[in-house]
Amino acid sequence: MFKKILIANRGEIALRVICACKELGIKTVAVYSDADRNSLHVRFADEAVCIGPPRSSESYLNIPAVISAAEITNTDAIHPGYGLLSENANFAEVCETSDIKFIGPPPEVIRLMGEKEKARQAMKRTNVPILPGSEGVIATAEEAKEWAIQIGYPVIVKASAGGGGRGMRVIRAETELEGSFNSAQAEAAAAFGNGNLYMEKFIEQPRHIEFQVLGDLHGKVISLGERECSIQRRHQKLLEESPSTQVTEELRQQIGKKLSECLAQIGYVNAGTVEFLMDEDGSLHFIEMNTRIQVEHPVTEMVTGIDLVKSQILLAAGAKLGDIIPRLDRKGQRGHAIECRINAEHPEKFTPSAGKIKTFHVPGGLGIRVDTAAYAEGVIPPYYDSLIAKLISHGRDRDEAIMRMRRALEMFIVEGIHTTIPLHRRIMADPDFQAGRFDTKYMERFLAKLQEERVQLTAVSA
Amino acid sequence: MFKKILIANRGEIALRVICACKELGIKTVAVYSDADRNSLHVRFADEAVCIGPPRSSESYLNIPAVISAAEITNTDAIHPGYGLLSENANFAEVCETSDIKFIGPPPEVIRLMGEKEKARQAMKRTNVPILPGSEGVIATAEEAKEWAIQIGYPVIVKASAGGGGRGMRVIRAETELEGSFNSAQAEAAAAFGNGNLYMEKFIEQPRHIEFQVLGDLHGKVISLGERECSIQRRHQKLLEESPSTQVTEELRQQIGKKLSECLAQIGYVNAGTVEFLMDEDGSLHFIEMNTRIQVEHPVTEMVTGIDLVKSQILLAAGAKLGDIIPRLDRKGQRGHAIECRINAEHPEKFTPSAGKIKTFHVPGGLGIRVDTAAYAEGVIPPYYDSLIAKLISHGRDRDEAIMRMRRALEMFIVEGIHTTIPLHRRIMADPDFQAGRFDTKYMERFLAKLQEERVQLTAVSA
Amino acid sequence: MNQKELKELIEFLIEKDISEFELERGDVKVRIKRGSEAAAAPSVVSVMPQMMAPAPAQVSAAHPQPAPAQTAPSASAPPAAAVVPAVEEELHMVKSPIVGTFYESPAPGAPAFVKPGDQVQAGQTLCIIEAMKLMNEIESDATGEIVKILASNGQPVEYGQPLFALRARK
Amino acid sequence: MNQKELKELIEFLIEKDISEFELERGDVKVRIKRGSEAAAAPSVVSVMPQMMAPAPAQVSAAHPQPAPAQTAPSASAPPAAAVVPAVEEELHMVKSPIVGTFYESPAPGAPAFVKPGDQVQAGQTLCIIEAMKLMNEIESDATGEIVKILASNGQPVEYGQPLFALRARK
Repeated sequence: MFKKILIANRGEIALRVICACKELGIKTVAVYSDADRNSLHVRFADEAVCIGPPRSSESYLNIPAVISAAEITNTDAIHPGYGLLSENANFAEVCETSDIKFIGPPPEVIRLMGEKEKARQAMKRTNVPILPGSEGVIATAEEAKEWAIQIGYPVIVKASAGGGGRGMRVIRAETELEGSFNSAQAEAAAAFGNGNLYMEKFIEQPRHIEFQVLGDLHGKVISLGERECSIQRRHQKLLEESPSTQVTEELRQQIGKKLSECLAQIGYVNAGTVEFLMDEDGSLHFIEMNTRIQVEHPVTEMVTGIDLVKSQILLAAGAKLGDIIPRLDRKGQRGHAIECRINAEHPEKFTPSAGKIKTFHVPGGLGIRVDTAAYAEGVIPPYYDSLIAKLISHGRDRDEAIMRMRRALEMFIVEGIHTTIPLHRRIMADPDFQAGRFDTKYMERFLAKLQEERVQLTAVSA
Repeated sequence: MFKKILIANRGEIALRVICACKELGIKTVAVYSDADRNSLHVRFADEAVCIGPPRSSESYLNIPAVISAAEITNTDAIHPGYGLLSENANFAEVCETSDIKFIGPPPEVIRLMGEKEKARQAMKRTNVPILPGSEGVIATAEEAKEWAIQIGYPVIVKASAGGGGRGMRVIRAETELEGSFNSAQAEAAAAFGNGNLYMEKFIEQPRHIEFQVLGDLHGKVISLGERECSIQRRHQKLLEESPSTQVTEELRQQIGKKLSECLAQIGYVNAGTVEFLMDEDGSLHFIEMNTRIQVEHPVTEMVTGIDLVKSQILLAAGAKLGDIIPRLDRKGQRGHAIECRINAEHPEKFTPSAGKIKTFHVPGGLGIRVDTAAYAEGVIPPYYDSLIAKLISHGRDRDEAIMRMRRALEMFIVEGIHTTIPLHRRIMADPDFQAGRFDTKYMERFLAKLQEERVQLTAVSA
Repeated sequence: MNQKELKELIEFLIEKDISEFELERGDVKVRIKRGSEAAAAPSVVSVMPQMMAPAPAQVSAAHPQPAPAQTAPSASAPPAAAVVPAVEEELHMVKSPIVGTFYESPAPGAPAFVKPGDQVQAGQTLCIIEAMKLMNEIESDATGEIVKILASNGQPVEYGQPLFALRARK
Repeated sequence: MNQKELKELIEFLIEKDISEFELERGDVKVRIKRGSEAAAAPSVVSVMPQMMAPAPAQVSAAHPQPAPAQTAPSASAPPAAAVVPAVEEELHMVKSPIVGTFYESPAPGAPAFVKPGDQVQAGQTLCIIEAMKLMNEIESDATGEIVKILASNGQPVEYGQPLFALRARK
């Protein structure tokens, strides 16, 4: 087992990894930028190394600085968290050559899954359902036109190397095709240094459903069921839950089995998440895989009782899945879990809200979990992402989880900065959300509805 | 279902009940003394009524004030929490005559269980094992001598109306009997206005094990397994866990079954706890029953997944056990849970430490639950008991629960007042505790050991 | 404001034991906080107590308000005070010694025990508070003139809630 | 307000035990907060930052200390500062621009680049920091006299850690 792990991250996920290490009796090294000197991950680690100025590119993304910090502290392994260097195959490689264990899949698997089209083809070969789409990269608008006819409009083109919505265009008719294709290509080239595009069938009202997997170093991969992450705004997830109201036990088993086979073949190791879109008929279509722990991993932990971050560490150290995950826990999820992402943002305008937290009162009690690195009198720096806390509720069923989340949101008090807490309170009170009637366009409709209500209120009071 | 519930309590348990009500969509009324004006239970209730000055006897124990508060707020039901009025049969009666539902057993059952000797006889009649002891009250030292011969030394005499160690004497030989008996009788008379004593076999190294029960208004009572509460100091529990390492599934089922029968016969309703001593042979002997929710109820909640306070409310409203507790949850506890009571006390001298809290940082993350009404800049008044927070860890097994508790205790930071956090850190690190080697005398030995270590350290450094 | 004025101001503040002072001229805005922490009634208060401010409907509002979902950093005055009108002169408050329902007269339809302007003696009955079906006569704890009745007939009152404002005679 | 006025003002504020003071001239805006809390200097600050103090062993302590179980309200100085000796005069600090291992000489056994008392030029190599098997020469960013070497040979250093104290020549 590792004696000491360096956490190449910050915020709540750094603290999450520190918790897992402490519970395994492993020493921890925090790295931090000048802006994070007073952070909790620095406070609670056994050692801490300042690796650079506030900007991520000069600190948390600075591979030599991170590796040097690991070397001078005699670290055995590095946990990359999510974001930052977590899906950087180059970083995983440097770790390997520096004799430091990277807690994640091997670099070549990270690289394979990082190229969307290759990942699609890998999935397709083992019969994981993928969206109807182009095979390989599309070079020209002409070629794209042919594919579109074959797939059927509407279609969507995406950047092979992409993410976050860039290099992406929905095309509903042939007349739009050439213009959209060319601008997507240009955008992709600018954003990722790679203009490669591929095409997929476009689903008008998809649900975003993803499967959590774990793989050991002995060729075994298991699925731990799904998470529903359809509540998004501009491709940013706001709220996740498990299980999905739309996934039957049969579908869960079927997809889980296919994923286990496919990923074992690919040589997948450690934790990962396979993302699907669900179409209006309830069928799942693979879109991409994230080769790291996910922000929303807690909902899976709550319903399976499995500590995913501890599992990551144990698997990286060579443990067998059969030894660390009792057969009992593998089937039969228990209850329902919901996670609300509490961001330091204005709850209506979504503008970031950095600054000093004056009051920070977290809710507690039965079925409530809070993952956070924020604290009263602490400062949210403007340099990093706006997630400051994850509020997770667990109940015997979805209704109980919702009621519990509602009371926890009422009791979660943050003063000094804006947060998305009021937004989540409104979502939880929404009959459509409560009935499970949503898809990835939900937030657009929901925000429009809120806006309309405000307008009407103003009209009434005028 | 009730529309509005008044919580006749303060501190964390008042907040606990408020959480349960919110999750059931029931309005809440807090009552508070002048000293608790800025308390969280006042803050988070829908309504709040000041019922008197700081001293409990003039506020929280003032039955007319509590009932009046219920009347002026049109409350349907009162939840008494633990302590204070929770086992006051008279209060339950006044509620009844005022047409307010008392959330607990009927007054006559509270009264029956409040008289220890009657409770013992009731249990004995239905074959719940009780300690060998006198039948009924012992009037004179002569009579006591005969009982002692029959039971066999060592024996213990206890006050029928008592509790908290008063009117209690261990007698190891006939020579001590007369003096001890008479002084116990005098003490009992002074403390409880009732000098009645009874005698029991004395167990030198008992473990304190208690069973959680729930009864509905339709004649059904179930057992939800046991809690081990042997870590006590002067009869005050410090730390509880579930399950007990000493209770086999067979014993759990056997005792559970007998309790269900016995309590159904008695007409027991709502939540209750049946306390046993376990002797050196692993046999359980009934000692007394608490007719209310217990401080340590969360450990049972964590391993059963059942919300006991919600259940109390639903049962008081007439729900059937079969409807609110799925059969699935009744058997097979899940994992292991530990609760540490965080008291505002000096961790070595145990002197109360009231005052203003400067820093209050609670730990979070997977498997950690905190029940508290304390907060940064809040004041712990000197008038009430010293419990300020309950830290609960849940893990797949006892080892995981212990490691999780250790990391949570490391991350629990309270400044401004003394707390028992450092004491719990030491207990968690103790090999005897870790191995489950303890009984109700554990703390005496543990504190003596700590003292010895300190002396040695001083000697070395001298 | 020049240097000299400023110094004078500060000295004045010290003399008057003002612990915090704010001023904005544009459209005026003053904020004054008295006494060191001693009087510090709601002083440091700002950290959490803001949050602690009595958000829930106090009993005086027997018509319960919506659940306190909002983090209202509402008035930091103690709950009961909410009922008290701004008092210019120092009046003596006769407070409720018990929780119950306030009645101004001995029986429905009967005249009120007292009305504003009345002179009352310490020990004189001012009102009745019903608690648990019992009618409790509440006596004045001071001698003087009734200035204002702060509770209304049939209204629920809590412990310590001011019922009458009295101009006490010394 | 000129330098002199400002100094006077500050002295006056100290004398009068004013802990906070704000002023805006455009349309006036004053804010004054008096002492008492002064002693509690970082008063409201004390809430968490105390707890935030660098409990974990900083990298400079390569021999890791026991886990920071204690809630040590330890010194609130920034981590690196722990290494810096009390400085009476104002010295210039040459700080480490990278994380790595500090070497005072170009090769094992070779004489140190500099020693206390040496005069150095801006741009002159002062030491080597090894990071990822690469030897990085660290140059002085000021001209002056080396007063003290704050890192020792072979010791790990973090970003921003002071390496040399220099009496800078103007």
